[in-house]
Amino acid sequence: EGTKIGMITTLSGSGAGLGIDVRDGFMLAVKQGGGKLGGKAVDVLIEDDAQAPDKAKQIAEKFVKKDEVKVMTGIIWSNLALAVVPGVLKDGVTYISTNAGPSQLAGEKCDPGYFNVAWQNDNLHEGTGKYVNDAGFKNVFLLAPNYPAGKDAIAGFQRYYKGGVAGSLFTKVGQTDYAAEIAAIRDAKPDAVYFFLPGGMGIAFMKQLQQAGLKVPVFGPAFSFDQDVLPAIGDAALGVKNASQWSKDLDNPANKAFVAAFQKEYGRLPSLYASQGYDAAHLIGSALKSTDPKDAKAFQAAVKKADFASVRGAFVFGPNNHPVQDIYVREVVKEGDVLTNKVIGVAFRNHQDAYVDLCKMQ
Amino acid sequence: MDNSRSNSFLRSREGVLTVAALAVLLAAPLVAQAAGQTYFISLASRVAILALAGVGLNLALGTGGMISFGHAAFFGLGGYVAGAMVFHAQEGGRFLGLLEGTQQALVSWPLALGIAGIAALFIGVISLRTSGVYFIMITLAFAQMFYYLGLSFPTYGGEDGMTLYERSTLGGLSVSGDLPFFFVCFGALLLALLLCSRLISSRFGAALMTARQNETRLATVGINPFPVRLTGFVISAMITALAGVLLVEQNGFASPSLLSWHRSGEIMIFVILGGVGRLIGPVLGAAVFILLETVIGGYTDRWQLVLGLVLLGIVLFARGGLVGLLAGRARHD
Amino acid sequence: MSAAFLLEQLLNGVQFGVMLFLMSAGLTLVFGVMGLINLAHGSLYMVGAFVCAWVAGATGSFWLGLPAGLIAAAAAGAAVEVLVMRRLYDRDHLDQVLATFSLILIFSEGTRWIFGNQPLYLNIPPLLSGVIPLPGDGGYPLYRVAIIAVGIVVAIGLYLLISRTRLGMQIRAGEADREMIGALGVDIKTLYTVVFALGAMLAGAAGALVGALQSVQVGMGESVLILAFVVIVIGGIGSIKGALVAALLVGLVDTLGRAFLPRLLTLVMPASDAGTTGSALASMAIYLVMAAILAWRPKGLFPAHG
Amino acid sequence: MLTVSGLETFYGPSQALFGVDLSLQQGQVLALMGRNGMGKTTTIRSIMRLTPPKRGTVHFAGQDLAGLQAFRVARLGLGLVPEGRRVFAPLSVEENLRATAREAEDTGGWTLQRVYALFPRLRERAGQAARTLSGGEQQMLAVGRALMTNPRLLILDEATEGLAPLIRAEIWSAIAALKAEGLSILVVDKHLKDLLPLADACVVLEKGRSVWAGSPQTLQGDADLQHRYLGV
Amino acid sequence: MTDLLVLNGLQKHFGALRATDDVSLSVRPGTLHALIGPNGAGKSTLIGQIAGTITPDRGTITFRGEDVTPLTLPQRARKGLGRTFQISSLIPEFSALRNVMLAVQARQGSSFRFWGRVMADRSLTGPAQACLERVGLADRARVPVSDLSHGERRQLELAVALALEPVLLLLDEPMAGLGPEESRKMTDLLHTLKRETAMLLVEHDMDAVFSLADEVSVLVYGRVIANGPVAEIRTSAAVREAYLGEDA
Ligand SMILES: Nc1ncnc2c1ncn2[C@@H]1O[C@H](COP(=O)(O)OP(=O)(O)OP(=O)(O)O)[C@@H](O)[C@H]1O
Ligand SMILES: Nc1ncnc2c1ncn2[C@@H]1O[C@H](COP(=O)(O)OP(=O)(O)OP(=O)(O)O)[C@@H](O)[C@H]1O
Ligand SMILES: CC(C)C[C@H](N)C(=O)O
Ligand SMILES: [Mg+2]
Ligand SMILES: [Mg+2]
Repeated sequence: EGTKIGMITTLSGSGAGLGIDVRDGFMLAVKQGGGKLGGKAVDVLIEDDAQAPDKAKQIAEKFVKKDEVKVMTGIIWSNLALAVVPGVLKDGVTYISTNAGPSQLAGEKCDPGYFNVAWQNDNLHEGTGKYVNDAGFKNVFLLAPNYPAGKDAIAGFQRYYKGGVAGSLFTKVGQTDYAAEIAAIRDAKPDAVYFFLPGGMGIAFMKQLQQAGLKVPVFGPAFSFDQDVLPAIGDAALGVKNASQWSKDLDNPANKAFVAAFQKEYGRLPSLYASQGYDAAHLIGSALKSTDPKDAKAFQAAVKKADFASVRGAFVFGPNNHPVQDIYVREVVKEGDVLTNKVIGVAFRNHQDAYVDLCKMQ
Repeated sequence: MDNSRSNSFLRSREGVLTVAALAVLLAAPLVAQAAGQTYFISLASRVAILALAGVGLNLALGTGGMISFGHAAFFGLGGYVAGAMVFHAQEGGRFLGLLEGTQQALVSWPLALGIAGIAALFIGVISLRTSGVYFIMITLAFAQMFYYLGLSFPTYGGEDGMTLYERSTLGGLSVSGDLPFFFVCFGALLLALLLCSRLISSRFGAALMTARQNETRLATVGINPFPVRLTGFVISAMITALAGVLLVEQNGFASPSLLSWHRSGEIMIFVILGGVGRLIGPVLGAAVFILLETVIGGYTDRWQLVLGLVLLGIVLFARGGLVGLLAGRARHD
Repeated sequence: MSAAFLLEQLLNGVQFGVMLFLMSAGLTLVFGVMGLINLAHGSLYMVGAFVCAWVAGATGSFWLGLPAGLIAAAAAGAAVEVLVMRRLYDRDHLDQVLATFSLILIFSEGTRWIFGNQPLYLNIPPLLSGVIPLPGDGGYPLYRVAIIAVGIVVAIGLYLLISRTRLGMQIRAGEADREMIGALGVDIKTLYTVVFALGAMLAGAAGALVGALQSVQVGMGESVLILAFVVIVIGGIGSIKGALVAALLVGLVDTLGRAFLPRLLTLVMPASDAGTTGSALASMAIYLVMAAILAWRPKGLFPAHG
Repeated sequence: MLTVSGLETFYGPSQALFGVDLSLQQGQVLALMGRNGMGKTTTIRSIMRLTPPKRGTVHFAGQDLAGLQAFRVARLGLGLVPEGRRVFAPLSVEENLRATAREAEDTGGWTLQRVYALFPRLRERAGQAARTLSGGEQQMLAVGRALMTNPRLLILDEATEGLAPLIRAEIWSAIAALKAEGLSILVVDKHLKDLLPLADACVVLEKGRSVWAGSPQTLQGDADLQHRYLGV
Repeated sequence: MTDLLVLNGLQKHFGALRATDDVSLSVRPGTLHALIGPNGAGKSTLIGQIAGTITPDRGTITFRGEDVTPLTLPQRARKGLGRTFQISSLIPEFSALRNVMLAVQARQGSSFRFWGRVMADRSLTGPAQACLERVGLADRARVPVSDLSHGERRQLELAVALALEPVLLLLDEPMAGLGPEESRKMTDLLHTLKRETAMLLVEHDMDAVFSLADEVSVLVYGRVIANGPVAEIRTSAAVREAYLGEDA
């Protein structure tokens, strides 16, 4: 019987694509290790949170009390993370976030037991903001869902974008018709549009924008243009610039091996969510090599070293256990029939999130 | 039911089923405690809590024929108010700018029920003008308004919800342990069941049941159906609100998902699955649903498919839900 | 704010309304006329979209995908009627709720099983992919205009079918007294299967048409389902005319609310708050409207009975 | 034309018919009689296969009705005026008449115009929803609706219930006219005074059994029989 | 003694149809007043207006000297207007006894008691059982309505109305669907009831009407065309032509 790892992620409902990629990325690493991570046998318990906070909370409770899990990971959404993480930390669990990166957990509520292996929510928006600013746009229209991560997105973008705002709209979470917003964009005559709409929302928006015949440059974080949605958006996405900490074409051995193995195993290209799951597995493996999660202190110290070959290249944890890493600018291109992203530049080197100073854990 | 009849209820199949179901629910956590499986204690608490929500809805839906698709509003409102009191006790600030926070359940819980009751009164007065499917949908409309309100209420976290770091205390008693908290939930469920069973056999119950079956008849004998229904609706809402309070206390977390229409639907599914208008129906419904979800979810990713097939089988082949299956058709005097 | 902007938003409202109508028409038929609550109507919408997208993807032609989607939805509807609903006609509405809730679970997971987890790609056909110029320098997608046209044709056709034809009479008579219509020589079972399949086909049509605008993914039917119920209740259950009027009303309220409420609120509050409050209010708007209408007319705008 | 033998029918577990036999010749009027709750309606429901009998056979025009669904039975030419009217409440009067109408095989069948001529009151109310008709108007509609299917056998279950004396008389004369045209009719009615003169044969039910069959003259002449079986 | 019920110029239109056309009529205490007329004459519509289910367009209804036109159905019931329905309207899941108990409870005005058990409450069961006895249903008290025969339901309907101790009882076709024997029993029952409460009876069974009524009003096309003692109505040529035919 190996070390138990509890994975709570979204496997059903409209957000399932993200969770499935995280899971598949993670399990790919486990499989490559022959059921072991860092040379230690692991037993990954996977449960579907159906994107519902209280469901996630219940699963966490079961992992803690019934299965006595000491390491957890997998949550996609910030609101679920905020429901689950503080509670499990109290129970001595080490939590490795694969996707959700709410500002609270990077700042005031930071914790020695909480690590984010992806990014703080604002980071990719900051990256695009910097790029859009540097590219000289002066009048940008902003669009995001009306929920906290949406507001983080707008805030993150505007932290580095200093031009004017042609208008901003908060849409309903899960909205699928953006005709009214597109009309508003047309009416505002912006010189660019920045939007954060993960999953199906983004697909719908991009298609409708194109159908409306509105020719305006669009930008977004990688979430709006990654491998999970690109095929469904279609050619409407071609040429769009977005910021990401990872890309399929990043030139490092770990990444090359990952992309090839993922494609072989699952018959599709990996998304950034998959890369995050894969990295999380290796991060855990790196700490398991020498420690056991039952000794939380030692385990967390080992995790903090981030001593593994990340598919995004080198990165370190900052004082608040969030990555200090490069943020790239990518462009959507077509390789043969397949839409995918290509790195075209770097927005930030060794970028750190904006909340680190609020974290008392120095 | 007079006294001799209440004994005969206990001896009837439905009575035996009721006692047995409650006994199992009570025994499970004790066994779990002994076996060191504390997780099953919280599972049992959750069953008790959601059953309680169902018992509340069952009073409106089963007894009074008011098919509310908006009970999440009361569930969530109760939860949010109780949560907000704890939140303010921890983080300062005042509830609605008026009340200091408190961790004293004897203060915050009744407050939560009171506010939910007032909301139900308001929603009921408007909604009870309609009937049938119109009632279903107007109650949904009100619940949706509360949902979107919850989503955009920054003080309590909006979509993120709010995390509470400690449970309220009940008088001088701490209920932070799993077992004591279970007893609170179970006690609440028992009280609600007792209240409902007395209510059904009372004068008010007779009027409420008549309002469901034959409104004109009720009016013709000189009883105005409206206040009867409204009262039933408010009591029902307050019971469900208590369940919301308990769930928030158990999870240490309140978020708009408490208020979503999925929640209303889920509570309604418990009631229908268990057996509409049957006392123990919601308890069986909640228990079976949650167990199925947990058990099947543990075996396969496709748990929704299996759950769907099982539920479908139950509706098609068991008339009157689980209670109907196990104890036959309802008997009335 | 320009006139073109206003016109575009009005068209958006109408188009959204027409789409809701396609969805609601089947629901109101099955519900008002056959007395069945079918929560799985959204799943039939999803089936239409998935099959259309899949066939269009495989053949490269939307025009093959569309009929395939309609047929698949109708077939799924007929199967649901024969295997499940038929046993529930003389049951309580609540049993139907539970049964069709189970069907949602089955359909969603089944679709995921067959088509996988990723959203499918469905684009509008080249024939309809132009933009119609609007006054000013605005424009409006031809495809959305086509949806409006389809909706209006369906509305008229259905209205005539239900209110003018003998088939329509028999359907309505069956709702009033199922046993009696049988005793007078009408094969009500088959008739109901056909009606159910027709309702399913309309939902499938809505799904397929909308699939080209949005993402075709599991769960896409859920939010539309709730809106469709809102529509048929506002319109008066069983009334095709009511469904059309209510669908347009809901479409316009939702679209115009989203478009104008945040702006309006900037008049009374700081812009940052107006954005969030405005969009929260806009999400609530249709529910506010529904509650107000039902408080005023407890049986909807066009009560079918009485 | 209609032969029923050994009919036994159940409502769930409880048995309502214990053996009913009757037969009706082409062009005859058969009166089915008995007190409240003796099984008259159940016999009719069994013939129409609305409540399929457990045992016994029904033959209509030489065809065994076993295994048929109700709508198939109706299409063979059985027209039912049910107990309690059961008009289609939301439909208008005219729609009620048209919804289930079937063309007659030969000319001279029932049409809207003929039904309106029989019940002018219905013409006046043609566009009105059946739910808002008065009790008696609904009864006329139920009769008209059955006629519009152009049946070969008309079955009337308490068709004059709740009708004013004058209308009742009209219905009786209409039935007499139908009989004169050669239509076969099965009648259940409590107004023996009106019924017996019209009937060609009588069957009396008691507790789900046919206990007496004979001519109306015999029945009329036998006060004891009437008292014993019919409570008159 | 003043009249118990006075209708003054009542009108009710349904679209172009005048279902009740300027009806004035009064019922004296202690009498049984029959209302007859062809189908669709407006009898049920009139009963509905008196009971309070239908709002008249014009005119007033005075009951025991008080204008009750603006009162709701339950308010009128509490003032002593009881009614039975043309089609039985009972509570199917309840036993016969509980159906009557509800009426007793309503009369006591105590429907907001939440705890006490009704079946243990003698102030409810006693009077209810008595009412069942009066209509001859005493031994069927515990039988659910769904198991009662048609005739028994009509009797129960009457028992419920009696439990309200009405001052005036409105009866809409109580004989409908009853066989000859049951009709006779019902007539006998109404005979004994005549001693305690006034009644307004709508009925097409002329044997019953003529043996029970003290006074008869004839309604045709929403209008009262005749009004008077039984003997007078019976022989009136106008009534014969409009309603009775050769029947009486
Ligand atoms: N749906 C039913 N379920 C159970 N029992 C029934 C049902 N319908 C009728 N019965 C019973 O079957 C028996 C025969 O009833 P039926 O209606 O055939 O009598 P009937 O002769 O038509 O009486 P009536 O003159 O009152 O119409 C009665 O005892 C009745 O209680
Ligand atoms: N809601 C309504 N809308 C339209 N017309 C109506 C409505 N209710 C009743 N009517 C009409 O009013 C007239 C009177 O109906 P009512 O039921 O009072 O008759 P009645 O005298 O009781 O007849 P019966 O003896 O047949 O029961 C009828 O012609 C009927 O069709
Ligand atoms: C898809 C992600 C960008 C979601 C986001 N991290 C959230 O917290 O909800
Ligand atoms: Mg009968
Ligand atoms: Mg009448």
